[in-house]
Amino acid sequence: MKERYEFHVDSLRYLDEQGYALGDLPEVAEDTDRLLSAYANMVLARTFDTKVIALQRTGQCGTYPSVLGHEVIGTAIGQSMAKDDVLVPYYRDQAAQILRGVTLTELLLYWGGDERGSAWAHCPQDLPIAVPIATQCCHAVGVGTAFRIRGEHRAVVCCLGDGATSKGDFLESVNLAGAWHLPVVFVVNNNQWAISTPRSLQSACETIAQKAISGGLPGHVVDGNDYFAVTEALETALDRARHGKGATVIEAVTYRLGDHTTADDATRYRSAEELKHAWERDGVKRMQNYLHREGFWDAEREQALQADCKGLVETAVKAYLATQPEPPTAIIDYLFETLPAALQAQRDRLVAGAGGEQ
Amino acid sequence: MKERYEFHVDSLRYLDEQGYALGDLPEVAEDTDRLLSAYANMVLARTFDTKVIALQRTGQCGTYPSVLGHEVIGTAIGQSMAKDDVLVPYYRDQAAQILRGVTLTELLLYWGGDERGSAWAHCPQDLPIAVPIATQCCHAVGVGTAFRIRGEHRAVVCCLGDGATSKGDFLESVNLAGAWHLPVVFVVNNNQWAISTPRSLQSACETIAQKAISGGLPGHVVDGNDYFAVTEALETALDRARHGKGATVIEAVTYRLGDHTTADDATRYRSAEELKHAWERDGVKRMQNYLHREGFWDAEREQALQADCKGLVETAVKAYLATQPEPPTAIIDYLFETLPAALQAQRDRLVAGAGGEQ
Amino acid sequence: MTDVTLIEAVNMALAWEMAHDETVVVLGEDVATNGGVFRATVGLRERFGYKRVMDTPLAENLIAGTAVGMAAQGLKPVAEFQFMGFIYAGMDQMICHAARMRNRTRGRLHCPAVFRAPFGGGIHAPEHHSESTEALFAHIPGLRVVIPSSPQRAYGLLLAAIRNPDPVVFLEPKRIYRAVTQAVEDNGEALPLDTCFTLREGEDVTLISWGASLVETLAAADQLAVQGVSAEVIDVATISPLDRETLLCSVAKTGRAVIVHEACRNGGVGAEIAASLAEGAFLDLQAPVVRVTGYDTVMPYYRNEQVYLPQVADVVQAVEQVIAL
Amino acid sequence: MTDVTLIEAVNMALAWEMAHDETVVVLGEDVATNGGVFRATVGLRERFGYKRVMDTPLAENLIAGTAVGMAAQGLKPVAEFQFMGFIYAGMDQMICHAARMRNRTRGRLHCPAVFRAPFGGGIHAPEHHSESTEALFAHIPGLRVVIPSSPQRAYGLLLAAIRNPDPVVFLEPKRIYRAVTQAVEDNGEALPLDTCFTLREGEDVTLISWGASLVETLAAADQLAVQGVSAEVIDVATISPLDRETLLCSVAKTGRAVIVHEACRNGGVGAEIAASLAEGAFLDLQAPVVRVTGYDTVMPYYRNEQVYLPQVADVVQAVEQVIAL
Ligand SMILES: Cc1ncc(C[n+]2csc(CCOP(=O)(O)OP(=O)(O)O)c2C)c(N)n1
Ligand SMILES: Cc1ncc(C[n+]2csc(CCOP(=O)(O)OP(=O)(O)O)c2C)c(N)n1
Ligand SMILES: [Mg+2]
Ligand SMILES: [Mg+2]
Repeated sequence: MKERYEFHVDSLRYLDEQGYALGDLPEVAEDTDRLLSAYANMVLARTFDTKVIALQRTGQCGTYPSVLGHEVIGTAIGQSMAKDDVLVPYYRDQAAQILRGVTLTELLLYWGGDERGSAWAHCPQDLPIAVPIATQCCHAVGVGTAFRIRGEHRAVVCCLGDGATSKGDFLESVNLAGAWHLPVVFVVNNNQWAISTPRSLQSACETIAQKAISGGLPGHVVDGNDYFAVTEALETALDRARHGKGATVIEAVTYRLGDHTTADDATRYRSAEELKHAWERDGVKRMQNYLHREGFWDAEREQALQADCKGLVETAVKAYLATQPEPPTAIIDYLFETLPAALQAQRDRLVAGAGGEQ
Repeated sequence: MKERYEFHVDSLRYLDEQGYALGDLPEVAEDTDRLLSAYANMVLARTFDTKVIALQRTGQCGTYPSVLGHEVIGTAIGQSMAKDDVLVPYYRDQAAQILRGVTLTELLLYWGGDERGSAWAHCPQDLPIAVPIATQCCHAVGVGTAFRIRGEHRAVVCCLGDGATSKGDFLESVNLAGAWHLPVVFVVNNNQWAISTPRSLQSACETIAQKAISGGLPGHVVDGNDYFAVTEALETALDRARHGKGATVIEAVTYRLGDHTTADDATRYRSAEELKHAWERDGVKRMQNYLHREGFWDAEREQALQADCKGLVETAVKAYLATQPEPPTAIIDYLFETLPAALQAQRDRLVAGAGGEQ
Repeated sequence: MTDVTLIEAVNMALAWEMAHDETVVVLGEDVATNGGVFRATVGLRERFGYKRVMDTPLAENLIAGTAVGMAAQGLKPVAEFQFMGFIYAGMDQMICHAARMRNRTRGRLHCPAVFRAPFGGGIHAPEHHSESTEALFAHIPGLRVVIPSSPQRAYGLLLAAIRNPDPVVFLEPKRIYRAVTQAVEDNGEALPLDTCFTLREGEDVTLISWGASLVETLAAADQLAVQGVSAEVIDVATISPLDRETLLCSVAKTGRAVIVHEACRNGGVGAEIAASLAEGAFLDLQAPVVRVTGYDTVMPYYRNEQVYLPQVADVVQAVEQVIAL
Repeated sequence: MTDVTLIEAVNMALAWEMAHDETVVVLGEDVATNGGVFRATVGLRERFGYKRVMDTPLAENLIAGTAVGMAAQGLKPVAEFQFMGFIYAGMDQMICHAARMRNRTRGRLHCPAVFRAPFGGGIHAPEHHSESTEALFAHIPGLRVVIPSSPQRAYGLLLAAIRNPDPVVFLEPKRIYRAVTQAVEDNGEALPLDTCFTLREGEDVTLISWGASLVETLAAADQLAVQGVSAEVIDVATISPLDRETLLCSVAKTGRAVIVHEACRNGGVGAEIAASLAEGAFLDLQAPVVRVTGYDTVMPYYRNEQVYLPQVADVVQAVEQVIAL
């Protein structure tokens, strides 16, 4: 027994709110292509977002959670991960998923109420979006365990929100990741709100990153609107993970600029002022400012990018709207690898076109 | 965002392994009566324990978890709590429960497979023993919330094992206790084992107390075989709780000197050496040594106490063995306040003496 | 007397009981400031204060367990789960503690908690928001499971649920949260939890259902009436403990029964009812008891949810089938 | 060919499959060093190493969820829950993820996990160690629920469960873990998961049961034989998806059925079977299908557990009753 045990959480920031460097930037700053494609992805995600919300408002898509304010985090995740790493996303990871290879049409199908929206062709090992909050954390440690068992140098990135960190699933998983020294990076998208519940009511902890301490893991706080900070923290954590040095918790601090979902009305519970203030820290604009100032960007390029993104989104929307629903039998055909005899009669009814079972 | 966030866990020890004071003792050391009744309770709990195990071995009691090695913690809890505080025990809190007013006969009934063993007459608000690990933590914060709502200056003591700290229930409750500033003291009985799972496999955290940090609570490590340390930590935490200053996590470090339960054989998974070493730190003996040395105790008193305890246990065992099982209808009569019509036919069958429902 | 929707009736009942019994408290995710994602608790926080209307951190197991602890202290917590799809983490506490507290302590402590959750499909919700797993709760001894199917019954049954000294799982069919309005007198009068409600009398067949499926069931009864078939329609309402008496009496009269529910067929509450009728009304039954239910599959995403949900035509067809025998 | 107990057969099946398929891994509380509190996994860790036999921290939700994650990576995890009374925290993961992974991803990922748990009463265990809630799992589409009732079936069914590409809840009746020994050939031969097993042929009545209750059911059949009643005895074994065919065929022959299970009656698996028979064999049945079950109450502590458990005499009496009709 020591007299005193000490713990800490450190934090990372490279850019100020206007996109000025606060000091030396990390290595990634040298990679202009990467920076440019990062920015392009942020804009694509945002363009997509606006469109889906419009589709929802006109009855062409279901309830949808906006990515607004989370583009930087997702983009940094998507870029930092290796192809054979595994992403364990939650429902606000559109920006990461696009980079993983999930198509915009697949995302639309998913939120449009079609299971084929999770049959991702390009990142077949990534876990599907987890709707029950925090449950995916357990999957992430399971995937990490599989890597450990097979001696593979792969990492898992597990995403969740600030609200999710109150749920046992996260804390149990953090503990296992520590105990079993698993190659997992937990990225907490701390956007200050869980629907209407503010961060302050969610927990009395000063930082969310400090929850890592409960499992003996390192925890870091980063500015989630600072591309360099998120990227640097991720690269370090992923490197640790892939080299058998264990798991990390990264708290990426940002703000949910939109409603919780299209079914929500955030004006009921938060002030316009707070929102306005948050917009001033917007990471996409900040990235643009940085690129501008460094001479990598200008109005013309911006216009071209916006047009490109609109085009990509339009194409995806068209494909989505043109997709016929699955046949009725699909509701039963994917339940088991082979249809049990007990379900044959029900399937016959579906073929015959009846609704409900009888 | 600060540059660095710092946290700590402090620790408390007053006695060395032989029961010599390491420095100034806390106030409670002046209260000789309290010290003597503490020691008496430890011996009573241990005497009871030996007897129940003997009963189990001869088929007169069911599976039973030994209190051996946990007498100091339980005794300090029982003494520090006010009558109108609420104890939320787990299954290894016999020493605390005796002081709360649970009779030895009730304890025997409980482990002897009779529900009346939880119908405690003398501490009617204490929660029953929780068998599903860690689930009681949620009850503790619920009780604490009731106190807060009603503005009562009462505290809750919630007990659990080291294994239990891996379970979401504990961590979720710690978080709520922090967020809602609840009058709860979590006492983790860290006896190094969860059945066959050693503390080292349970978590990579250096201390269990640091799990408090995840909920923004203070955490303390105390030597669980040091009556003064446990008492002092508890008194402080209870005082905080009762004065609206919030919750605390206390990790009391001890060792499970017996098998996990009478159904377990610990020689399968731990060494005789480790056990021998643990016996050297036994808190009951340590307390005796201290009292001896201070002149409050001698062989004669020890003999008298042992005889007293045996007598109390014998009386309780007699009462237990003489207790007839409840009538068959009891299995159904306490399910609801009033028997629903749907169960009347089943009750009639029970009255008629049939087994099973038909 | 105001015309209200089912969800407004839920709100009215909560408000009435909180005003008349200060031990009633409400907790859950987003129930306070936001008034609940479905607005069931809107206005309560303003009226009864933050101490009695509590936004919890995001943890269903904690919500259920905290309610158990509060209840042990004599409070009457009404805990909201945002959707039935998220209630499973809370089941451990409901099964192991809420349902057992009275029995375990031989009456020393008990658990007068209500666990509310919206359930069922048909509103184009994302996955996990549309299931109907009431059977899981109905099988747990010590729990009452109550499902209203109209504003009036939502009001009266919720009052009864809160007043009941034992735990009640109160499942709200969200498809009909706002489907109709009905005059509900805000007079604090509870309805009984130990009886089915006969919504329509008939001679030829007994249609048994609960929750949102009563919409299709009643529509089928209308259609059958046109065809000259007189259907009795029973809203089971409290699916556990089950009022078998009313069901058996009806079947003794009609000789035929069709059960309609949205949940999966295999092991649904319909199975218990069918088994009870087949056993208890063996000599009365002129045809097998038929179940019209959801399929034995995961509730499909919303594009195909109508494929899954029992339709009016399915009910009519089932009745035609049993009548033909 | 060795004579082994049911629990030894479980161990044999695990060892066989781990030896022949390196993707099979075992995890749970105390399964490695200690070999499991019932010794189901004894020796596995020594033989297959700590990477494939994992002692987990104490968290059932985590155990279930970790298994889902491993399974998504192509492993075949066999997760142990120490007692069924502690499985509830794991149900969220089983219901929301294990059962849905294949359907949700349209076959992209799946969940070839086995969730093992000992269940049932009769061994004088403390509270929470004696329940039978198999019906909760049987109602979940996407899960197979399998219950062996002899060493041979434990061996063959567990092999089948592990090899099955979809999640299986494998419930072991601990009352008969060591009740009998039986010759089991350790040849890696699995038994089918889609069929009931007819343990005894008969003409007058079909007795349907599973797990430990088959002890009383078979004893009742013996006793009935002496009385001149010929009972067919069927071990359902896979309670979901249910092999209704075998049951209906038997009842077509005997015209009478009695279902015996230890679980509570209300909403137990017996309800689904009774409902299916009453519907599918309506014209064959000469008497109502009767259920002999546990009471609708919390499993009593052990002093009164025999009061709760169905006895041989109860089964005999039920048969006499249906035969009399
Ligand atoms: C287990 C569970 N409970 C409740 C919900 C309903 N719900 C959906 S999102 C949400 C808030 C999540 O907040 P946070 O984790 O901070 O993520 P964010 O939406 O802010 O990105 C809730 C309560 C759910 N999906 N799952
Ligand atoms: C939820 C749950 N899982 C498993 C068990 C079986 N079990 C009983 S005691 C125990 C170990 C508990 O260890 P710990 O929390 O350290 O307490 P200790 O027994 O060492 O005092 C386990 C796994 C249980 N009772 N509840
Ligand atoms: Mg959030
Ligand atoms: Mg321990």
